[in-house]
Amino acid sequence: MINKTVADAKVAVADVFSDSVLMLGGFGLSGIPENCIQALLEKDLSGLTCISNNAGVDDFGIGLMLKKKMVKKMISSYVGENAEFERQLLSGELEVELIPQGTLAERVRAGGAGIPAFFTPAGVGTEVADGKEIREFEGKLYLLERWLKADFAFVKAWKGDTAGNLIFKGTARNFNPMMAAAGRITIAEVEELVPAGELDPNAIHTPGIYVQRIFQGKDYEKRIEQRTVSKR
Amino acid sequence: MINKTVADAKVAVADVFSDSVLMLGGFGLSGIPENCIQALLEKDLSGLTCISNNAGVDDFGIGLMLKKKMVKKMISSYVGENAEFERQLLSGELEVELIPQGTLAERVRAGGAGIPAFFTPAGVGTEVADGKEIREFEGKLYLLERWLKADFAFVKAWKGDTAGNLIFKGTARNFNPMMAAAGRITIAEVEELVPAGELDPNAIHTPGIYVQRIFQGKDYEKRIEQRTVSKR
Amino acid sequence: MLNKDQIAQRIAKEVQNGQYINLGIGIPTLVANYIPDNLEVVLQSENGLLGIGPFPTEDKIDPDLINAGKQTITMAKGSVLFNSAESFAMIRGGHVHLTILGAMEVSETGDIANWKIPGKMVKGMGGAMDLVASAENIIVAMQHCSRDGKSKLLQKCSLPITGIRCVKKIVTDIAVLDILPEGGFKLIERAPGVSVEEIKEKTAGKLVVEGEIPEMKFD
Amino acid sequence: MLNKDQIAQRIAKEVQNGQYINLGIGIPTLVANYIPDNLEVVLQSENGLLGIGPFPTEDKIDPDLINAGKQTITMAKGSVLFNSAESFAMIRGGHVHLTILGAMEVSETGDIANWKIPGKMVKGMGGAMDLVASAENIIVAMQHCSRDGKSKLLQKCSLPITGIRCVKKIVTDIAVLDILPEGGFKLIERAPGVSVEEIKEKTAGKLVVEGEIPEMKFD
Repeated sequence: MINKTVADAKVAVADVFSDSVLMLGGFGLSGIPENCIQALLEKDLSGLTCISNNAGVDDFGIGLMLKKKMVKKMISSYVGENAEFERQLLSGELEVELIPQGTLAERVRAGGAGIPAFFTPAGVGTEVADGKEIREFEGKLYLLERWLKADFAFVKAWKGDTAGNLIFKGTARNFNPMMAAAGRITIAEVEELVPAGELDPNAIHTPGIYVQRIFQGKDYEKRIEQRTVSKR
Repeated sequence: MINKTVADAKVAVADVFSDSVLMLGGFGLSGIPENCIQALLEKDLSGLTCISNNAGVDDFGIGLMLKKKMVKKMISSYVGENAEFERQLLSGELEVELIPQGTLAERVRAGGAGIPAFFTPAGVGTEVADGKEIREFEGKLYLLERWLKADFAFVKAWKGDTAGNLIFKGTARNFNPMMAAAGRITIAEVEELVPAGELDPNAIHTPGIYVQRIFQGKDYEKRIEQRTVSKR
Repeated sequence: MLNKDQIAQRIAKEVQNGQYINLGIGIPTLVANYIPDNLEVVLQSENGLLGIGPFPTEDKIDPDLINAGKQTITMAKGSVLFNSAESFAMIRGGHVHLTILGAMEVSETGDIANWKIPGKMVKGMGGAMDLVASAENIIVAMQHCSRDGKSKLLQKCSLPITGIRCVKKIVTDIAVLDILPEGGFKLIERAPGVSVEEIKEKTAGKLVVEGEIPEMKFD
Repeated sequence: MLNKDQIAQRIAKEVQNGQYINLGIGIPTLVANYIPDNLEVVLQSENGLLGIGPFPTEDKIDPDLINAGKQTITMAKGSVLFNSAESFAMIRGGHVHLTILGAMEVSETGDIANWKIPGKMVKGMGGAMDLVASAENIIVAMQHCSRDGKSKLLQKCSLPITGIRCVKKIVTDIAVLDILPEGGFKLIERAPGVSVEEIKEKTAGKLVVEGEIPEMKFD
């Protein structure tokens, strides 16, 4: 089986270039590629377009890339609480494209699956529909939406093997599998890297064909945004 | 968790009606809903439209439904070797719509996912494109294809739980997961039915939300079409 | 006038056995607390889980297990995990039976506005537009009026729309109302001690009152 | 003239390290036998497997594990199973590097016909139309002429088309030819003992011959 292992995050992101289009997995701060983001921060990059459901928080995740002014444009469904984000947006330094979450997921899925466009009901009658083709099917209105692809996709999995096969954990799966398929170069960081053949072929979430580079990450912080507990 | 268990195949198919649209999982004879097909054969049905990648063989699978003249129309990608099928097709008793396999898979997926139409490159420049909208995206031509849905979807899984969650085995997965999502009523037969909570939530292929009825099948024949062995 | 918990409690009465339900952030999340134990329902979290359990005890917290509001959660027995495309395939494909969400405004034709206030920082629509465009049955939990006393049940929404002709029922702090297919808020129930007159005054859109309007009952 | 195994053997030389490959039914399936051991490649079966292993021994036969030709197979180390939608997502999305398939006819512009003969029973296109419409690199394995001696390398296909402008290379029993971007079969190699003259005679479409044409070499 093809071995896609690279030494670490630094090696994995070595050829990421300014003005490129990136996808970053995760929902909130859950399942984000922490190691790759750190390695990107250490490079001299600017003008990036980042496709990610959220934009991190002021001091973690994509928020750190915003602070370093590496990002020209965010494509997200919810940009949450992030003061620096807000400042850059209001000052015009940052461009933001907001997309319904399901449309975002499906556009990324379409990018990986070779579907250049599809119809979805989300956004009909709203400003999301502005300039888009609207068509009726079986009595209901739908918008035509286009695929999304990226120069580099960064995903974070729980376990992976040297062939690039990935298994995610809990709700940290979220956008990661679709982004893995939609990146021209997909870089996977995993908590545990095992030799090809050690993962159950029937339980793999992302087939290795979508992954060009894989490495075992370290020092995962896995920050929690809303720590909510019950007493019993 | 909602309990979707029914006693057996006979109960599961009780309300299937003539002239309805059925989806049947499987690739060749692998992963076909053997018990449900048997139960359908024992009902007095006619005028069915069957959506299935293949049409069985003369004496097994959907071939048996053809022999009983229950089927008005087959929607498939490959109808293979089946003498009775050929006879009915040539005599005009049976209508056949042939669809590229990937387009079939995606149309069924679209039916379950609420995507009424999408663009695909398969079939451009061929008779499959006749009468279909063709559009260029990024220099390449694509066809507009519509979703497929069914009144009843019949799927066969390896393991299932009472909440309808399913795990398939090997390449017997094939069309089953998409069809489970595209049926108004989806009936799952499984080799092993376990209480909800016994399957690993992270390893389930079909979420129970798509399944309306589930039962433990019996006497699986699992016929092999091309028994191919190596000596060593 | 109902408090937030009472609104949630009233909405819980609409839940039926066997339903798959998506609960939005805010009051809708509270609905889970009032679903009767004898009903088997499954709660969806659109970030990739069917079968939300209670919040975890301190020792069970898992950063890899959160809901759409980014709160730490647990999984119910028989739950299943999946990716975001599959999650919205479920929603868009009409497999989720009931969606409960908050709103800033609802129009008498069932349009909803709940994602954007012009001039304020826009945070994004998240999954709201997919949910309202797809769900067969949408119940809105909201205050009948804004803090400065203006009705939020309007002839036409003034804020940017999240979805059109989608809301089926509204539970506010003073009333339960259905959206009529032909347009109009049909008054179904009054909050204890609230008069029909008061509801009329506080509803800017077309209010339809037929016969005696009962008071809500809480067990 | 090459036999089927030799055609497969010649095609195997086109395989590069690290490729994901889809092999069609017939001669293409034989290519797997000639891929050098030092190359790491992964074979896709479009019914839901990446990592096809050798055929099973009698005791290892599993009816739940077949290839797209419905033959019983085994799984290679590091393989992964998936459903048909995911499988064709891979194909359509351009993730499979090399597709090798048979053909009844190929045109000088790279059109391929391999699924239907008018007047004969139609069995269906299976995954062929998806594969040819999607793959970046398609190699066709075929006989240069039909049994009655007619060329199958034509100016324009006479049979119903499977896909247009998609074939990149053809390996026949007498020659290796590239399809030129501007149209035309460019002769690359001759089968041992076959003359350029013979290839010219047997090619109905535009044949481009430049310089000396080497004989194929087999190790």
